[in-house]
Amino acid sequence: MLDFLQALTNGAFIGAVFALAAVGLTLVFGVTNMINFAHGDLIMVAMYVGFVCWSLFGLDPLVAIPIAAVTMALVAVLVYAGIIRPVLGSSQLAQMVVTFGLLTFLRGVVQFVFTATPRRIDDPIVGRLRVVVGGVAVTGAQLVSAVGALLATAALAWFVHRTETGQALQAVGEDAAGASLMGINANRMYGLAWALAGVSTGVAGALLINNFGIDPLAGAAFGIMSFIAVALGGFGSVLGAALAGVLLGVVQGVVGLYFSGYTLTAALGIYLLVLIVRPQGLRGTR
Amino acid sequence: MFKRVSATGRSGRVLAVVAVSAMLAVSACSSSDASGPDSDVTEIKIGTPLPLSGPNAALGKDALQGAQLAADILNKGLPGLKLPLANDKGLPNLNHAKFTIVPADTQGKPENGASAVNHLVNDEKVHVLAGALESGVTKTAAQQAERLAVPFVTSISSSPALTQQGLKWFFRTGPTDVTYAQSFFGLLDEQKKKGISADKIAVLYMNNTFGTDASKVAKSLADANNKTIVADVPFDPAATDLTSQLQQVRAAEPDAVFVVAYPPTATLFINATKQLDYVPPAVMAFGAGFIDAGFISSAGDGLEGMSRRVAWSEDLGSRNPAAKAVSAEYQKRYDAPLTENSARVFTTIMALAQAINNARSVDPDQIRAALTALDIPGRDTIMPWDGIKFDDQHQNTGARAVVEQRLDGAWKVVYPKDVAAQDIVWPASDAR
Amino acid sequence: MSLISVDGVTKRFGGLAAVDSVTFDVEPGTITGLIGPNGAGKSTLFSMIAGTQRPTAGRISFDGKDVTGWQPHQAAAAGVGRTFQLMRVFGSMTVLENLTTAAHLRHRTKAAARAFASDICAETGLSDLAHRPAATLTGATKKRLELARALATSPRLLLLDEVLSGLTPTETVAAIDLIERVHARGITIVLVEHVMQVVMTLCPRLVVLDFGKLIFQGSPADAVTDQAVLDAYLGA
Amino acid sequence: MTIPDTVPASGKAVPAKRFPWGRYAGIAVVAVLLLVFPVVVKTSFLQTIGVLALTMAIASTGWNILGGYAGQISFGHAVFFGTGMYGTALLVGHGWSPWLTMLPIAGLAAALGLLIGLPTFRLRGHYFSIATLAIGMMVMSILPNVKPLGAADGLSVPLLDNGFWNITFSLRDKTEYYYTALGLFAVATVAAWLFLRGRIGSYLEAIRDDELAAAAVGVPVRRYKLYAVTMSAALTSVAGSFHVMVVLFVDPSSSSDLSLSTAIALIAVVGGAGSLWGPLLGAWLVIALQEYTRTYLSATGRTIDLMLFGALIILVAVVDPKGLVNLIKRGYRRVRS
Repeated sequence: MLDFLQALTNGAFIGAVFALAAVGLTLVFGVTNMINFAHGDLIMVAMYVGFVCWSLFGLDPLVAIPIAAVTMALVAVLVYAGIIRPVLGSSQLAQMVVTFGLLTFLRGVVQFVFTATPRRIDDPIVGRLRVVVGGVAVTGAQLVSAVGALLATAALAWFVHRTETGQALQAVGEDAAGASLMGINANRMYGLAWALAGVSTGVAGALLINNFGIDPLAGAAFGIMSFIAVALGGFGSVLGAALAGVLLGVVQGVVGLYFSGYTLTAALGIYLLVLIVRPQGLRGTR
Repeated sequence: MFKRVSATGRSGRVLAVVAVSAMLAVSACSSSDASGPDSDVTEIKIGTPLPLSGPNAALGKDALQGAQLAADILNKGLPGLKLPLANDKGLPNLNHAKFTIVPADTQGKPENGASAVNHLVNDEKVHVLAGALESGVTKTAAQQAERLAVPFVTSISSSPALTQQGLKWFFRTGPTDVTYAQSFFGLLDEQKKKGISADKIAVLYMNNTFGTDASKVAKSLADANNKTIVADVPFDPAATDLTSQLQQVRAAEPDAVFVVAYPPTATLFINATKQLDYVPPAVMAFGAGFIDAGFISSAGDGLEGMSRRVAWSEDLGSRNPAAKAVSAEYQKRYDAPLTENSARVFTTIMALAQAINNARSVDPDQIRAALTALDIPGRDTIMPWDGIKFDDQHQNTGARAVVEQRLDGAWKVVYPKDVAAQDIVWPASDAR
Repeated sequence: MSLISVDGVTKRFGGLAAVDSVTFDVEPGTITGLIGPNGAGKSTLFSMIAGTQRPTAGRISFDGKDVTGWQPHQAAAAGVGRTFQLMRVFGSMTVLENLTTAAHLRHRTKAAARAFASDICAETGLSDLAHRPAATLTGATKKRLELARALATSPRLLLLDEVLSGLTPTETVAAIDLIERVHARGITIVLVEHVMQVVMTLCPRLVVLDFGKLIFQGSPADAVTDQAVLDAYLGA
Repeated sequence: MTIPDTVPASGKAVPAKRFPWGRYAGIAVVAVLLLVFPVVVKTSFLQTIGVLALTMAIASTGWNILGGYAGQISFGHAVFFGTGMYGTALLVGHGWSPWLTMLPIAGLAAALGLLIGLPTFRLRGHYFSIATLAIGMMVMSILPNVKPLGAADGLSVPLLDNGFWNITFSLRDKTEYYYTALGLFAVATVAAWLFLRGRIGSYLEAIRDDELAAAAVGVPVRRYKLYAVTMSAALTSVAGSFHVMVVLFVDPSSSSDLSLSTAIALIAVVGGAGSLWGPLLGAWLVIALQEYTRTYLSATGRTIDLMLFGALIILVAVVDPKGLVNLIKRGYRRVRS
């Protein structure tokens, strides 16, 4: 029983990070109606940003969070202006392909600059922290990641649903033409969506390096999880993505306890199941 | 509209440039190898297919540097190094021919292993092959070498299956997982004699070729040594958390846990032990994860008390003058410690040199014959081995593995007795 | 026997009924105008006849057979051709290819389909544009292409959804002429329109919907004097 | 029932299209280039590129039918490629000739395609693509646990005697492998052409352009999507069958990796999705780029192939989503007029 609780907690904690990643992805989809396959690799880049902060200026990942967030926001906006905007008009295929190109390119650049040697942050502030509640143990790194991820997710959700700009964002997502009639600059909103996605990847990356290795492929697993979370939660639904992210984490945690070889299989299985029963995802409306 | 068209025109040209440059590049290399193998040998080319990019690039780099160091020492010598051919500046029996290392990137993908060997032999005209890291890649590379009838000596891949396929041109200087596992079981028996319970074993391994092979061996040996496997826990090599898996292990209350992981998952394993604050009485690590320098530095005292099997030991090296000199030179050159992988490949190249020197030729059949006849005593290597002598399966019978335990931030040899620096600290938690 | 009979057909989206128990028949060889203010449920009714939407209640029969809730391709095969309010041409294909694709419904071989397509092309006056990618056409031409494409399926019934709206007077004249020629060949036509006078001149019989309910059917002459119709249009 | 055949009182006739000299000239030139390549180029490395390029060209020709023509963008085609690799490896292990394995295995792949298509074709656009991606990864994640397929170790194809019947040749010179691949590619392309030239082709393109309109002109959308995936899967698996005879080994990562799925798709896209030329062009460019950079530039541990490849993909997608083929066509037209 205790083991089960422990597995549950672990799943939930890693799930929180999936959730954060997924929210960024779903935002871009909801607003620009395109999937960014390079999302996970933006997280990877963010991890390297955190690494650079640490290795050059000795900044702890916690301190690096805002820096990574801002940097990634800039990167995302550049990406949008540079290669996404030109294909907004073209086919879905072109849009997918462009982000695949981006994925490959980012991995290439990072491997060129940092080589494939795995990098790590030597004992970060939260590294030695460890909390035990009723026999369920949690490390500082996990705690920070989960709390940070949840806060960031909540903040993003609040921004999208509660602020005026957020409303505008959604309006553009639902009907760009209509929105522009209402005097909303769709283009700027698209840029904003990417910027927010950038922030989410930045925060996620900076949080992850507290207890994850950093290498050019480090983002892949999180990228995949965030796609599945987004599809599972229903494309464009912020809350759905967040829930799905946590769910995926929990599933993998629990399955790992009993059928350790099938964690990924289980995660994908759940998604495909939902897909067949409810094509629009948990909270999707399409 | 007009803008779009003009833009297209421009980037169209850019595209053309990309295409053309690719083509040029290609044609450039097509012209590169007009020359065939020449009659009197002045250069000996050794092809080293290794993962120089991709997930295991770091390990591949170590291996390549080991090979290059060996070649340089063979060509230019290293004053004071007491190893055969170390100071002959080329091969005495072969008009002092010099060595060239020709690397090729496999990216750790089996299909690339095959194409890399093919390219090295057919285009680069290498005389022998040394290297390949991941067992899967070595499998295809060896196949290819076999069909091309070129000697191929591996030193890192430890999957026993490799030397059991009865390949004619494939040799292995390094130990197999069996040897490795035996060293662990030997250690367990020692404990047993001391009356410490060491019968229940758990295996925690990556669900890929390397992991499953290692675990298979461990399991079969467990039966042979009447030990019981109390937990068999595979995990996805791309996992993002191993806590649940470690819980599964803990639940089985094993005396010793065999861990097979590459660096990323090794980190997750350490994280899990920290989180659960659980260290099995003995942690015995197979595999690259626990050799990677970056990992070791970051794991810090999380590693304390854990053991690993190695074919080369810095601890021992410091007691073997030749090894000492080589690792010093390596450190000086690449400002990185001589890792197990670099040491193994270094040794392999030195052995190949002796074989070719004995063969007095670069003819593949002669080299092959020389390799089968090769017999190098342990003292003429930098390894803690009995020596290098291939059995009928072309597996080096002299290859030995030692077990090191992490104690106060350093790896100390704890098995076998004759070379051990001290007794193993058991249970591991006492070391913390 | 009537070609189409719509019998108490209802379509609900969530709570509200877009089409509310509508009943009317269409006799073979006639032109019927289906009119009504925006959101009256005209297009919904169309899509139910054409099989793109399934009625919540009621019965639709075509040529005496119950076809309630059939699939669009079944409708097409049975001889129902349609155009879309928001033009839906096959953008990546040329005009001729658009028609050939449609012609394939009755002509298996490429050659036959192509031949028939070119005839349609000629008849609908699209010959000069035959090899132009459909995506590059003007709105008016796209509408014309849609009509031609529907014709290429050799339909018995044509459902025309606002093929005239947004056309210049000259284009309108041309379009009406085309519709009349099509009708002359004995193809039954039901068209949805806003442009009243056009409908008046074109259709001997009108069916008027308002808020999903059928409020009138009969001749244009009677329509203009009918109170319900006037209310619906003048929003009184 | 009778349908009044509307043969119209013919107005102005459709102008005949100019005879496409360009196309036939193009076919001739490419054919010659492909044929003389191994005669002119003797480097084993380059010949290997040729073999690999043609293999991938076959695979993406398969993808192209579903993704390029029917517009159903799949990121799970490695499953079918893997089916070919595993199937042939297994049967050759049981003493079959690789040639004999190709059709039955292709049939199996086709069946698999149907199986995957049935649930996923209810989904449109991104939903479909992600679903295929997930299915692909699912297979990838299950394979390491499937004992009969060698689990994580994979399967090795027993080394047969050299000879055409065994698709096994000397490795010193890749010419035989090359021409075998070329032959297969020709067959695959002709098959695809025959499949697409008539009604099916028009219907698939109609589905890609607008499913609703397609249905309105009598296209049974679902059924035709299923036709497409069947053919698509079959062709891709043939590529796998041949590939496994070249590398003589198959394991989960080399057969059903996500990167393989994307490679199959991207090659078609770079070359030109929805054009029979696309896969060929894309494969040669992409494979040459990738192999060349890997072999000659990445020995340093710093790879630039990924960067170049990524840049190339982005460039194509931004400049002309219809791919290189379209660029060439445009250039040709510009020259011509």
